[in-house]
This record gives sequence, C-alpha cells and structure tokens, in this order.
Amino acid sequence: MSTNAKVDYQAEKGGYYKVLIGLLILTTITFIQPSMFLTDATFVVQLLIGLIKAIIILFYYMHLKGETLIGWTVSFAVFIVIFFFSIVIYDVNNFQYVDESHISSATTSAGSPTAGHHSASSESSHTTSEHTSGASHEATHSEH
Amino acid sequence: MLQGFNTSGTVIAEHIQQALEINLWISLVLFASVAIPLVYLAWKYRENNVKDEDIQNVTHNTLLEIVWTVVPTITLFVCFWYGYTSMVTARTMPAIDDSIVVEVEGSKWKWRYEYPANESGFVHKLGGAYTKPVRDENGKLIEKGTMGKSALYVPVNTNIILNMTAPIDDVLHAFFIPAFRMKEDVVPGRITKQWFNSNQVGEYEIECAEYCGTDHSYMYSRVVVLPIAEYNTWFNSNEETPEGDYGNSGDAILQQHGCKSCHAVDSDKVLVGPALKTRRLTKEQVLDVIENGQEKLGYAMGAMPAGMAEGTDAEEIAAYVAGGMIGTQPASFAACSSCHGEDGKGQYGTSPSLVSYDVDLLRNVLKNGKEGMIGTMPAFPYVSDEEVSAIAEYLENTK
Amino acid sequence: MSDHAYVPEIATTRDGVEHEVQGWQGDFYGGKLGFWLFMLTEVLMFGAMFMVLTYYFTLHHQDYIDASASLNRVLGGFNTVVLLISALTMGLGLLKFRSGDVKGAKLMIWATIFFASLFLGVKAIEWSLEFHHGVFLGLDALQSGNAHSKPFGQILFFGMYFTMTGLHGFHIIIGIGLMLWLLKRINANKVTTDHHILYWNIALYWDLVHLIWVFVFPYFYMIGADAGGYNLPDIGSLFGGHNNEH
Amino acid sequence: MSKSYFDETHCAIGHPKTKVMQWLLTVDHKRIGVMYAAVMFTFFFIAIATAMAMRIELFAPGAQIMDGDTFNQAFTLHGVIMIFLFIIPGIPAVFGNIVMPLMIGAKDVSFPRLNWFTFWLYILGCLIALSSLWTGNGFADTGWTFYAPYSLNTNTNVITTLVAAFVLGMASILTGLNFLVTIHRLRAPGMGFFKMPLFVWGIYATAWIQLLATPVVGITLILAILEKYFGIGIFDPAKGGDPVLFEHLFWIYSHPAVYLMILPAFGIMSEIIPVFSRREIFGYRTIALSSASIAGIGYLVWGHHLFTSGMSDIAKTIFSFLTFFVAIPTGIKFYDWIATMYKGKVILETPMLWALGTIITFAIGGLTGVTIAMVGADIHLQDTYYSVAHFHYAILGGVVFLFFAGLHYWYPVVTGRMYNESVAKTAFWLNFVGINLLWFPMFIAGYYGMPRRYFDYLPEFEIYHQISGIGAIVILSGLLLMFWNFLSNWNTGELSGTNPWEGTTLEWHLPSSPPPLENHTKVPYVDFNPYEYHHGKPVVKFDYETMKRID
Repeated sequence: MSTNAKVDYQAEKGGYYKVLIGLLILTTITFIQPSMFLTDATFVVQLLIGLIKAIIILFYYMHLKGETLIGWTVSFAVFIVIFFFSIVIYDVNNFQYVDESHISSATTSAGSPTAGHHSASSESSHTTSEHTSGASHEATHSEH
Repeated sequence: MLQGFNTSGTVIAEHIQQALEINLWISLVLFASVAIPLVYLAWKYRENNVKDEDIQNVTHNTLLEIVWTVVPTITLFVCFWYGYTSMVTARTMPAIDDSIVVEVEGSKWKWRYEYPANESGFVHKLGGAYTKPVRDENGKLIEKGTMGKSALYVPVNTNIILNMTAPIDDVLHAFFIPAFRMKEDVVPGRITKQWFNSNQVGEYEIECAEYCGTDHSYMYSRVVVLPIAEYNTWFNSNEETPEGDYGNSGDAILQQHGCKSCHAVDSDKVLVGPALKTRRLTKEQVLDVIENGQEKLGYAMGAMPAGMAEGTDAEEIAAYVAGGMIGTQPASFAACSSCHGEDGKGQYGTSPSLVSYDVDLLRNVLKNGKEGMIGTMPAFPYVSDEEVSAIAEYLENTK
Repeated sequence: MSDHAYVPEIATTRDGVEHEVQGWQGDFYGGKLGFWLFMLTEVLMFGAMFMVLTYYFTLHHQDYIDASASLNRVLGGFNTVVLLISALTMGLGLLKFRSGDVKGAKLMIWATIFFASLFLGVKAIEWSLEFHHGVFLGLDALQSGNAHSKPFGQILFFGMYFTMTGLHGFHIIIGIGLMLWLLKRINANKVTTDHHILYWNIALYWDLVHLIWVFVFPYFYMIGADAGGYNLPDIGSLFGGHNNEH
Repeated sequence: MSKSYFDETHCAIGHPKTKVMQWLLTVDHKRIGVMYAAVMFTFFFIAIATAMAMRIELFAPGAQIMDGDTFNQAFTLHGVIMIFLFIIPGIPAVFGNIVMPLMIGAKDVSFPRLNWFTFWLYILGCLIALSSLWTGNGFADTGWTFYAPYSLNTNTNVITTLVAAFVLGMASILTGLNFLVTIHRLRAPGMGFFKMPLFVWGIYATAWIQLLATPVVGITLILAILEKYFGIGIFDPAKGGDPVLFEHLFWIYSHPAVYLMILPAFGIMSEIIPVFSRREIFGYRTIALSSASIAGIGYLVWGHHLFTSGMSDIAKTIFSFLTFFVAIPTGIKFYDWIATMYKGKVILETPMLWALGTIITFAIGGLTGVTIAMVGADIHLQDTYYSVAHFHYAILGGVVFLFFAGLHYWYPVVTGRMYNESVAKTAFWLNFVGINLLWFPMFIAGYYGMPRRYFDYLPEFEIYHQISGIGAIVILSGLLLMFWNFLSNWNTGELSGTNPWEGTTLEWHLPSSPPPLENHTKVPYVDFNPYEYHHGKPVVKFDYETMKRID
C-alpha cells in the first residue's frame, strides 16, 4: 500500500482533533478515578485506561489500522512481553519455600542503622524457617 | 574419582544415577541412529560408486518421516520422565520431625553449619574455609590443602535437611556434593533447601559450583557421615569435633570462623583482608570492631560485618591482636583472618592491615577523617598523594 | 544515495512476462517496516522494565503505594497533557507536509520541539524537588542499612522510577535531536513531500515516546493516588505468590 | 576481466579516492561481510589464546602460570569475546551479509547505510570491551553471564564490559532488523517464502531472535550498569533486589541466543549437503519450518539454565518439558540431512567433510544437551565440566564447524579463488580429532564432579585435564593450518570460476567471480526450487547477460 500519496489536510485534520479530545477525556478519567470510582481496583483500571489510550494512538496516530504484517508483528511482540511477564513473575513468586525465602521489606531493613546484615539477616531467616518449614514441606508435597 | 562417589548410599544419588544411565543408553541408541546411516550412506553412495543416471531425487517418505519423528519423541519423553521423577525424589523434603535441620551459610569462601541446640542447650557451629595447598615458586606441592574441621557431621541413616542461605551482602554460591548427586544454589537473602540420607559411613567432598570469585576453586568442605552413636555422643557434648580421625587436619580450630583464608597472621602479607599483626590498636578497639563491625573507612568493598566472633572468643582475639600478635595465636582468631588475612595484614581495598596503616588506609583517613574508638580524627583533604606516600614510608620505618 | 529518481528494474520470465523488482532505493514500505521493527525492540525494552516493576509490585504492595503517593501528581499530570498535545502537533505537521504545506509543517515541528522542551523542564523541576526531599539516586534514603533508609519496596520503586522516567526523558532528548535534524533535511530539500519517510518515521517515534508515557504515568503516579482509602487488588495472588502484609 | 566488488564500491559518504577510505566507508554488503570476518577471526584467535593459557594453567593442579583472579578474568575474557564479539554476530554478520542478498537476488540489503553504521557500532563495541583490559581495575572477572550480585560487588571493570555488551547487542538488533526487511522486501520476483534457499530461512529465523530477544538483555545490562553507578537496587539483595530475577532476564535473551547461533549454521548445512550429494534436499519444507519452530520454542525454554538456582519445582518441570520440544525439530533436521545422501552422489570435498563431521560432533553436543535437560540429571551436572563440554561440542562442534564449512564452501564466491584441497582436509581431521580429545574427557570429569570455573582442582581430575590439554594443542594446530590455507590462497589460489561446486542457488549464478559491485547483471525471475538437480546436474541455467533461464 502506498502511504506516500498526497493527502487533503482539511479533510483529515478533524480526525486528529477527535482523537485528541478522546485522549484528553481518558486522561481526565485517569485523574479522577482513584478518588471517584472503582477505587478497589485502581491499578487495573489505570492500566486498562492506558491500554485504551495506547490502542487509540496506535490505530490513528500511528496509522496501524489496516496494516496486517506490521500489526501482527506488534501483537506478537506484545504477546511475548506479556508471556515473559507471566512466567517470570509466576516463577519468582513461587521461589521454593516462599514464606521464609523472600527478601521483604519487613522491619529488618527499615530501622536498623549500621552494618548488621550478617547477624540480623541470618538470625531472622533462621527463626522464620523454624516456624514455617513444616508448612512449606506440605506445600512441596501438594505440588506433585 | 572422588571419595565415595559410587558408594554414598543416598536415595537421591541412586535415583539420579538411574536417570543418567537410562539417558546414556538412549543417547547411545540415538547417536547410533545418526552416525551409522551417515557413515553407511557416505560410503555406499561415494563419488566413484554412483553413475549420474542413478541419482534420484527422493524428497519424501511418509512412513520413514513418521518413524524418525515419533520414535525419538517417545525416547525423549522417557528421558523427561526419569528426569522429572528423580527431581521429585531430590526435592521432596522429608518430614521435619524425623530429620535433623542444619542451617548452612555459604559466604566468600567458606561453608558454615549451625546445628539445632543439643540437650544441654549448646549450639554447634562448625565450618570455615579450606586451607589452600602450599606450593613453592615452581609450583611444587609443599603442603596439601586440607578440609580442616570445616566439615558437616551427620549421622548415618538419618534424614538431613539443609536450610541454605548466604549473607545479604554476599554473592551466589552452590552447595554441591558430587557423591550424593545433589546441588542447589545458595542465594543471598533467600533460603533454599536440600536434603539427603546416606546409609554409608564415610567422608564426601562438598564443592561450590556457582562461580563466586577469587577463591571459588577453594570453597571446599566435607560431609562426614558418622555412626549414629558416635554422632550422638558428639552432638550432646560441647566438643568442637567428634573423636576420631575425621577431618585430617591439625589446625582445624583456626579455621573455625574461616578467617585465615583472607587475613595473614604470621606475616605482613596482604591477603583478602589486612594482616592482623599490629600494636597500633588497643584491645577495646579490636573488641569494638569485632562486635559492631567497621564501615567508616570508605573502602570500596564495604564494611566489616559485626559479630564475627562473640564472647570469650572475641576477648581472646582482641587481646592477641592488641598485643602485637605475638605468642600463640588463639583459635578464635580465625574469625578475623577471613578478611584481614592470616597475618592480619588485610587485602588491598578490602580491609585494613592491622599490622600498620598502609598507604591506602592513610589516604582515606587523611581525606575523610575517621571516627574511632579513641576519638575522631579530623580530615586533611589537601594532603597530596606524594605526601601520603611519604608518611606511609615514615611509619613503615618507625615500626 | 543520489537524488535522481530510481527506476525499478524489470525481471523477465522464460515466457517473457515482465515483473517489476523492488529495489532498496525508495522503498517506502520497507522503511516503515524497518522502523516498526526498531520500535518493537523499544517496546520490549520498556516491557522488560515494566516486568521488573510488576514483579516487585507483587512483593511490596504497600511500599509501592506509599512511594507512589509521594510523587508529584500535578506536575506529572501536566506533563501528560503536554505530551498529548505534542503528539497532536506532530501528527498535524506530518499531515500538512503530506498535503504540500511545508511551511506549516515546519511550524508544527517547532511547536512539537517546544512542548518536548517544556516536558523536560517540568521533569527537571520534579526531579530537583525530589532531590530536595532527599529522595534521589545515591542519597541515603535509597541506600540500605542507614538511618534514612526507606523500606525495600520503596527503594526498588524509586530505583525503577528514576530509571524509567530517566530513560523516557532520554528518548525525548533524542526526539528533539531528530526533529532538529528533520528540519535541517527539509531545508536542504532532502525530505520532500514525495519522499518523506524520514518525517513519517520520526512522527512514529514521537508517538511511541508518547505511548510509553501513557503507561509510565499511571503506573508510577496513580497507583497510590488515594493511598488512604482502599486496597489494591492483590495481583500477586494471580501469580500464585503471596504478599508480605500478613 | 570485469570489475569485481574489490575494484569499486559505493560509499556511505562522498566518493573517497583512497583504497583505505573506500573500505572504511563502504556500504557494499560483500565488503562489509569480509570486514566482519577479518575482525571477528582476529578476536577468535585472541580468545583462543586466552583459552590456551587456561588449559596450560589447568594442565596440573595448583597455580602454574596465573593466580585465581587472573584465571577468572581469563575465562571472562574468553567468554565475552567468543560469545559477544565472535559467535553472536558470527554467521549472520559474515555470510548473512555476503551471501544472503546474493541468494535472494537483491542488489544489497534494504538499508545499506544502516549496515555500514552497524559494522562500526560493532567495532565500537569491540573497542570498548578491549579498553577495559587496560583501564580501571582490569577486565571483568564475572564470567560472561555477569550474574548479580557478584558483578555488582566486584571492583573490576564490569561497567565497561557491560556497556560493550550493550553496544554489541544494539549492533545485533540492527543487523537482524536489516535482514528482516531485506528478506521481506527484496526477494527476486517469483521467489516465494518456500522457494528461498534454506540458509535464508536460517537467517530469517535468526533475525527474529536478534530483534525480539536482544532488547531484554539490553535493558538488563542497563539496569546492572545503573545499579553499579547509582545503586538503584534492582538486583542487589541488600536493597531488596532479587539476583534470581537477573538470571531470568539474562537467560530470556541468552538462551534464544544459542538458537541465534545455531540456526544460520543449520542453514549452511542445508546448503552444503544437497549440493555435494548432487540431488534435491530431502524434506525441504520440514527443514524450513523446523528452523522457524526452533526459533519459536527457543523462546520458551530459558528456565533450564536455572534448574538449581532455586526456581519453583513446577517451573522446573515445565521448562524441562518444553526443552525436549526443541530437540524434536532438531532431530528431524538431522535425519533429513542424512536421508539427502540416499541415492545421491556423495562428493567428499572439504565443505562436505566439515558438514558430515559436524553431524557427528553436534549430535554429541545435542544428545548431551538432552541429558542436562532432564531436571534430575541436571541437578548433578549443572555448573560442572559436563555442561562446559556440552556447550563447546554444540557451539564449536556445531556452529563454528559449520561456519568453517561455510568458509570453505563460499570461499570461491568471496575471493574468486580456490584454497588448497589437501591442506584443507588435513586441517579438518586435526580439528575433528582435536575437538574430541579436548572435550570428551570433560564429560567424564564433569560427571565425576569437576565444577566449572575452577582454576585449581582436586588431584582426582588431573588425567582428564591432561588429555584435554593435548587435544587443545591438536585443535589449535588444525585451526592455524586452516587459516593459513585461506590467507595464503587469497590472491594466489587457483581461479575457481563462478560455480565450482555445481551449486543451484542464485549465488552460483553470478556473472563473474568474485561478483561485481551490484551482484547479478539483472535480477532473475525465480520460478524454480532452490535445489533442482536432474541426474546430478543443476537444472536451472541462466544467460548471465539477461538473466533469463535458458535450460
């Protein structure tokens, strides 16, 4: 297809303004949403709005509408990212013995000045392991 | 072959060994299915054995193609299955009640083991660095390297669970016992686990299998499987190591905190950490550093961790170091040598020489000042490098 | 390579049927395809960063919300609108150019450059405000083990915040450079209304920069916008993980 | 004699008069490919020198010629050069550039000036990598994998090396992008996807991997650099970061990178086997599609590098399962190649010898890969000499050997001359014996528990290291002989003519050898399959003036 052809400015500019207005409305929603509605799911709602905005930009500003080859490659790349997303996040979240094994922001890091890593970290991990290793043992079983 | 490689008697080793053997046979068959036709066809249709008219463009043979797709696929899934089941054996931890749980800490470059408290409430803490072999200039072996008493003592026919971790500012290691066919990474700040149960009394090498720096090749230790009675006697005593000829090294106690792998004690040599021979520090200063760690000197490699030695151990070390490191070295001094070297002279850029202040330490102290036990030294940032060298040389001569 | 018009070659079959050959010269679609492929790599790069961000989000919910709440939403929101308008001017510029209005197009490019610089200026103000609050790369708050240390989740959040907004800002700087270069090429008559693949691709690039911000903005600024009153969905649980608030 | 691409060229900027400037500024795909080869093989021999030093060090237990830290830097240098400077750009940058446009009947790649820029980006990356040898605290000692947190803690010059790897990654992306557009846009009329030579298929699959996997490692390296400069904490456990995440991100790229290396090599194999069997290839479509499917599945299996890193057991199982799916299309390819010899006429010239030898060595590399794809077996073999031997068999015995096969096969196209056949065969046998002597003992040592990256080892393993040491000398002599053969015949070898092997693909239908600047006189119309033989003779013939078929 030839996108190299001349276009009529007056005929096409309207589309750009419409898209702009759409995007502005969505941005406004982005702003008011956390204090207005669906506040239990801000993260999901925000990303959904982002997705809608992205699709509008892709289709109209970036002229993706009607481009099969490029469209497919874009979807493929996005699919790959999401795929990596899911597997990696699934996996590192399920690092064996999750309960005792995460580097978390628990109280150990925030309050302790000076270099106490050595003793502090090993101590805390030891104690937690005693508490939870029974549970994690069961977890290991149930996985199989 | 390493000691006990074929006779370690753990169920994991047996299962993985089985998987490896099945895989070996499958591999040989698959390899033959490639190599034999290859050689045969190359010979049968060799250049001067074929007339141009006889050449045929055979491009498909459905039956054959199905066969060489399906048969390897099946064999591969046999492999997968054995790989999977042997992993399940290795990864299914025994119940915690009928196991001994040992805490394992891997750090640069030593393994340490902490047992649960025994009847009298005593907690065994073992482990430490491997003593490197000593060689002369021509690389000839003068003294063999030894495991020392950096060993993991376990009873025979008992489930052992290892809770493994590394200090949060350390690096990755991997706890590998070839004879038991078991291995798992040790991740800073996280806990990984392994288990084993050996029915053969004996000693087996432990290696570090994840690259971890300078002494990666010396991060050995040893697991010693003892008869149950012998183990119990030791476990319920306050003895460092079991009676008997386990861990064939004399100076094991020195290894206990794994310090001497970094610090020089008898010489001024700078190992990983500074050498420890000095009169410039008071006993209180040394004690303070041992207890609270030290990170005020702006060294690139970071701080000395607190709590390397405790209680009487710490007292002993402090007295010894402050006394200029003359006389018999206390066993507990090993706590220092992992960073400051066997001779206490430390290592460039890591930890200060305790023998005397080296140029780097001087420059740092002069530039940044220093908060010490005996008060604060103000910074002299305008001292030039030449001047620093001159001062250092002067100090060297006055010693 | 040269300005004289490219005449496509003709390939002839055995039967004498002629087929036009696509050469690399003047291949508008090829240029566009190539640039899209390049943009895919950008998407993957930022995608990987979002992945890292999300991974730690599943571990440190509350820290993320707290950290997000402390960002300056007014300046961030202002920048969102600025970028939105700049995307419009860029698009209109290309439209004008394609319809033959070179002068109008150049004006629009200058407008885009203005908005881009505005964006950077606001960003600079934002960063310096954060610096004065003691939250900046290299400052104590984002180091571990001292009295000012923030919790792990916040250190990671701000680490990613500065990385991603920094890289995004870097893309904007590159974009300004590209637009200036484009103006030069237009003035030199190397980019003409018939041969505007460069303009087309730079417009695409600018849309991509905008597109990335469309996700960066809510992820960093909005998730903690009303930190007081609600719980986030536990996305960690979707991945079988657990969060550490127990 | 007509002018070849050695005599005239197009340049990126202006029309320079001197020969040197004409080479430095050239946009001609063939010249760029030749320059890539020159630079790459220089680095190849630097890396081999480091490897030899390590072999000498390991000849006996204890320190011989270097200490632990130097050894760590040596294997890092070896790995970084071999992986990032040599084998990843490898076949695509050399033969993808020289041969691929010829095969599809194009005048050049889609973006010749980008190609030129990419080459110099690659050179820049090389220089940055080398510069860290002499600056700062010496070359990185992290291993080529840069695992956090070691790479964050060490005070050697890791940042420089990371930057170099990033720049080289960019070059790799741009190469892939260029080839993708070229293959999509510039195929000669009539050449559908299933009329492309199989090497082009290999390059096509490779280009997708370059494009879609490299950015992930790119950003990982950037995060590591920022971590070292600013302490953003992403991979640093002391700030809550997760080292295992680094491993994931790293292998998301670096595992597909393995297929990025091997797929074009398989392409070379698929070119050589039918030509030297003088018959059509067995199962063209299967081979073409298996390239694509290996590229696809290759994305999903990175986790098998993490079987002992503490990954969840479910993930281990899934990754192990998926890994076996890579083996299936690979196996099918092997059987297809072997079946191609059936009822053909097998001509054992040097390229064919290399190809057949590679089937043996890569089969060993591949089958031992199956062993470590088994989770349980991998628990024992991970990070031992077994995996070292496995990937050297697969990469040297697979990719590099086929690279050499390609060097012999396309030598006449590039130079218009022929190397010395008997010297080349001697070199092959030295290499073939050498690789087995060098690496087979390591399988055994690894199985018995010899961990990798040890500069000193327990005396039990001495014998294996010594056999390896001898193998190293054998293979080195083979390599030196081979390259001496190439270099000494560059200007003086026998003239080869345009089609010495009776090949059928378009690079053998050029008007002269070496080819002229803009390749074929005219673009041909392709209405034939790539490997059409009839009774041992190529079917398709062209009139090289008009490029019309005359058969």
